[in-house]
Amino acid sequence: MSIQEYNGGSVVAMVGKDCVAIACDLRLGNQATGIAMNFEKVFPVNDTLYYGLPGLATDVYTLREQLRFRVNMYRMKEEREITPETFTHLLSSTLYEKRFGPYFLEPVIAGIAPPTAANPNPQPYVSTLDSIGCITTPKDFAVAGTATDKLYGAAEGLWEPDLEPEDLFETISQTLLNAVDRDALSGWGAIVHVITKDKVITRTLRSRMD
Amino acid sequence: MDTLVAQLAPSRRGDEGSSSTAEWANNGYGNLDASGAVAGMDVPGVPDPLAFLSMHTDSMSTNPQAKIKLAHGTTTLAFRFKGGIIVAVDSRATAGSYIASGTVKKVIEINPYLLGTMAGGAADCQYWETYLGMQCRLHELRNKERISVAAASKILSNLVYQYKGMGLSMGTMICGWDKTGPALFYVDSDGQRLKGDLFSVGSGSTFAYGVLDQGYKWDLSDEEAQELGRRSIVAAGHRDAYSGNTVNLFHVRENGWEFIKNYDLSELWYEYEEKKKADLAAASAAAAGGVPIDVE
Amino acid sequence: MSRSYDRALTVFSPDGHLFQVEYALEAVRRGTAAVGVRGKSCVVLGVEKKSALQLQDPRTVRKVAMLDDHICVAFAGLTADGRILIDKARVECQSHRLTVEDPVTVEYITKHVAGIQQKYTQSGGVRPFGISTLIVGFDPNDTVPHLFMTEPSGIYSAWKACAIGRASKTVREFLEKNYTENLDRELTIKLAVKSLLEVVQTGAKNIEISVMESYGVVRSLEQTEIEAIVSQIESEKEAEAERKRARLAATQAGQASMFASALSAAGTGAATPSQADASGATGEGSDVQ
Amino acid sequence: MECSFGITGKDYVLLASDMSAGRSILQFKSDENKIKELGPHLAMAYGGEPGDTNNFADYIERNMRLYHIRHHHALLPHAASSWIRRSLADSIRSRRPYSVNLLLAGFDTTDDTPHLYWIDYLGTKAVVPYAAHGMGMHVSLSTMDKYWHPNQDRRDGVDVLKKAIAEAQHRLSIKFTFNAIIIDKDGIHTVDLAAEDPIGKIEAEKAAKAEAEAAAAAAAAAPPAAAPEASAPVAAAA
Amino acid sequence: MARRYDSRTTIFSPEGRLFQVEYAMEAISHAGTVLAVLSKEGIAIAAEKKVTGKLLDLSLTTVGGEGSEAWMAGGGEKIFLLNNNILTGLAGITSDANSLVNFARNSAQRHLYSYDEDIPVEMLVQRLCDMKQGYTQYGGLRPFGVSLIYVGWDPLHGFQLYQSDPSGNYSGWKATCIGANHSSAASLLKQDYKDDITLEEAKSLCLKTMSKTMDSTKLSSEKLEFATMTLHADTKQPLAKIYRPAELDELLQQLELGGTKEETVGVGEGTGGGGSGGNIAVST
Repeated sequence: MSIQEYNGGSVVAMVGKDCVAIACDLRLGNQATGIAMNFEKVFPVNDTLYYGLPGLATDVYTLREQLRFRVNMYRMKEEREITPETFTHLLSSTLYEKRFGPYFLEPVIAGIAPPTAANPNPQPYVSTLDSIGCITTPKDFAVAGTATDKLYGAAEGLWEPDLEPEDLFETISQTLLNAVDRDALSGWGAIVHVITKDKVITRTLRSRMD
Repeated sequence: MDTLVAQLAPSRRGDEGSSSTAEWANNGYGNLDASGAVAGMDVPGVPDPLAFLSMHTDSMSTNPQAKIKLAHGTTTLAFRFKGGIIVAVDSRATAGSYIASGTVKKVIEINPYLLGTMAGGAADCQYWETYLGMQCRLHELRNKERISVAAASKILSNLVYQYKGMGLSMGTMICGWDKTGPALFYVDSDGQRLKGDLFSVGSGSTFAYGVLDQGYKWDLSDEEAQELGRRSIVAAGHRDAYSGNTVNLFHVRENGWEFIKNYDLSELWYEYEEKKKADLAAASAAAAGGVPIDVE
Repeated sequence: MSRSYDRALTVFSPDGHLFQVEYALEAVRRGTAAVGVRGKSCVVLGVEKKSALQLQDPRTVRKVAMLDDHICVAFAGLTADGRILIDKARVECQSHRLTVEDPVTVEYITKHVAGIQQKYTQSGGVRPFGISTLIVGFDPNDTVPHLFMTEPSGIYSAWKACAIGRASKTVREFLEKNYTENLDRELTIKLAVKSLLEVVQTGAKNIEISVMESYGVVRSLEQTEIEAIVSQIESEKEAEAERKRARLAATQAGQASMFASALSAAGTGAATPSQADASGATGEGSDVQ
Repeated sequence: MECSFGITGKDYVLLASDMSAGRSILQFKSDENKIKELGPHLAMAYGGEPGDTNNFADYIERNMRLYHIRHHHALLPHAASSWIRRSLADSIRSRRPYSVNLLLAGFDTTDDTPHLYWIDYLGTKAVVPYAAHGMGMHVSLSTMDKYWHPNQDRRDGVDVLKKAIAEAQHRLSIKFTFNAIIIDKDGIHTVDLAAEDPIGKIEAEKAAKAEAEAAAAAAAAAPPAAAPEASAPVAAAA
Repeated sequence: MARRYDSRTTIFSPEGRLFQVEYAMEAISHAGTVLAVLSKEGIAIAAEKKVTGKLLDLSLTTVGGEGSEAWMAGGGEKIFLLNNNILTGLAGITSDANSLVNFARNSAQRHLYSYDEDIPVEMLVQRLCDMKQGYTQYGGLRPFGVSLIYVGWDPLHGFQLYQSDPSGNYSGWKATCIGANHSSAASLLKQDYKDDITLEEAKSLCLKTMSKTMDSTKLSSEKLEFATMTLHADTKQPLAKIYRPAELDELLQQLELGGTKEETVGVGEGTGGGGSGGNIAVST
């Protein structure tokens, strides 16, 4: 078992029509033994930007707290909210700082930038990084965690372009649930956030508990 | 006597030369010799088969990075009580963290009176317990009576002991009803064989024990016993990543075993949680005001 | 210019004074008074509390502080300096326990505090701490109470009874006159209160008393308790004055009878306790306690 | 070779730990207290690499005490869990990491809630209603799964704990003795697991103490010097 | 030569006084007044703004906001959010103030990083004062020319109100005032403050005292900044609200203290990026 699989857990994010969704399972394991079924791996940055950190749980806490520090300082100094693109690069450089002793995490980011004069109609945004900060920005969906393989399979089959929020919710939920049902180290409940320009819909899913 | 041993003993290290196609032609399909013993198990032609096996497979759990991941991870349990024997198992097979199957049959029906459970290498269990069934049938034909559970388990134990140190992996419980009543034996690939009242085997066994031990007594009713078996497998399936999916429940009685049912493990878990909540609400309602009485 | 001047703010003057240290002591003298009195088996810290203003939260006015379970400190001088110094001492108390398991002894932590104060009289670019401290407590596994004082210079010393802060000279003189060995608990507290009353005119409401009775047992007295002691002291004084007046009257009567011609007003107004510097006018700036 | 349990209830949290100390197969001691009190309403049960355990526990204890004496109040359980977790997370990426697992239990006096945290040597933290470390994790978690329910009272909590301990003693080849504490709004009390009714014992002690205090207060009220409890800031010593 | 002068900034006078600190306080007694009033339901804080010039362009700054918006409402010059649960009002040298605000925000975030909780109010005050003290003791530094009023909430002591000065001293209050005319304001507060004051009364007392203290007869958002610290009705978490100019004028009108609208030029209403989300992103 690799260190990235030590605690288990998975995250998936998907692009929709003027919306994005991000979801994670809730299991925290100690290798094969389940410890907690309330371990969220997706966190809000602000009202229209969330990110997920599947991987080693100790690093989930550490990186999350570090990012919260940096984002808060950014917000106070810049007097505006951070955009998904900027946040991705902030996360990337934060990860690369640990190039020779990396955090064992594969972050996934999902959000929509607030509209500005220069960019009045910002597009939904999903990106993912490897453990030392290499960014990829897929147009459709991003997956990470112990159920990566299974998530790819499910997402390739279920995702389609321009899904409305409710349809996107259905798609990402089915993708996650079916994928974690084939993964021994993910599951024990799931939570989904669908982010639109003016609100976030958060729902917990009933999933298999074995 | 030596000849008998020679016949029974499997060829070690394949030093008789590889099992040639000629042999196949002579003996038909299968690898049994005329006496019914295993004629020749192929063993890789390397100095140390065990090292070879653990280099390429994860059967020993010493090398989790091995490319060939054998199906493993299990919770099985069986216990004796006044009404017979309860056998309960999960149905998950994993290869690495991948759940390869959720519908594995981990109870092997050796014959209408004997059950064997499966933990460890799936193939090892399947093959040797099927083989055991054959031996039991032969015994029955030769001796005109059913083989005792003790004897059957001893046969299995002797068989796998021959291969000790070569990487066989199995932990099984042989359950049945013979002249002595309900009988339960634990047999594993180390050659260990134990008679007992209550066993659980597999990666989730410790969790199953956690429920089983606290609820077990000899005088359980049939329903209570079945529920205890079910509840224990659910406990293990919940906590252990490598166990789960469904519960298969068997009950061995004097006239043979009976398959009770296949349950979805996750559904059961939710049911137990609901029941806990309902009990709590009832308890607090009772504490609050007892049974409400209609007043007119 | 010689660079040594840049590095140390506190340097010898040609006639051998360390002026900054002496001036720091002035800051202490401008602070509110604090006394410590050692009894037979207890030690008492008494401090003058600046009366909290009507809208002030009394919780945030702290002049007596715990350094560890068994050590208590009071200070006089610049409040902010006091806070910093106490913090450093607290860290040392816990570090000491962590490294050698035992709690610090009273003398050890006194030495440590004094050491820090000394460093600030000699190091580059810093002024001395403008505070004196009274450190009291019990050593672990011991029943002997201890009382130490430290000064801005880094000097520390052990005392039976001691005072710092404004009018400390007066209070010390009072203590010298009235201290007796082996005081019990009640008398120790009483002496502390009495000596503070030398400088605190406003009575119980501006006095705070902490009593350490044994290792790790500290209590600060309730306002009502202090009031009770103060009124007791006052009634005693009253009685004493009454006796004196009576004696005086008797003497005068005797004298009068002896000398018909009056030698009036000769001995009236028996020595009142020396009124301390009651100005209390702390400079508008640096807040001192 | 260790085993510890934590269980929360309606208004309390229970903590139990085995008392063995040794090296490999040898047991030096069977009465070592491996539960450390970190504040008036905070304690942890710890285990792991011998040497690391006590050093780490002392380090945490002193820092908690320093925080308390500096800021006139103890860290709340959540904040303490965060700080302790960070210590371990920093340590795991240091030259010589502490190899210590712990269960942190506390009672938050600001909102009257019990808290339990499962923390391992990597700095993993789980917020859980009940938990186990060491061997107990494998054999007794399912026991607690079955018998624990939310809002249970103290006696039910102790029953669950006894079942979990019984299971560990039944299934593990090493024989353990256990000590236990309970934390509630009044602070930390030791639980005598051998007693018929450990909670009754604690309640009786509490009642006796309250009575003695009331009597003392009544006695003190008569003479002028009343003596209720010490007031701030000196109360820090209490 | 110059260095020698520098390093002698904070030394004792023969009477044991720190003149630099006293001078710094002197500077503050001319600064715009800051005044705060504590109630059981929350705290109100008001600050006098010195209008520097008619042509000052404020169109790019966002002034005011509630909850997480308050983070980005630094367009004001007197009242700032230091952390989710703490607001400050400053009197003194603006550049010193900015540096202190930055330090405070950093300290608060460091606490959040270590303890995953909002920093307790007194602790932040103490952090800041420890630094201020350092600037009175170490050579080569002059004291900060800033006094601060802090209003905040934490679970340990509920709503709290503190003030601190250049010496590094701080104290807790029910109602207090710094800056110009602070002594007359303080005596007004002493007269009118009741212990069971409500938040509405506190707001009113705060602004009324302010209007008496300030020279001008009519108050308006041009001369005043105003904020409250309360608890969110649902979450019971601290909620900072820095009043937008329009909101403040409305309040002033209600209290009949002025607030007549002049033609406001380009004072932004904020970027309006979904404000109902609360404080989630900022802490806990």
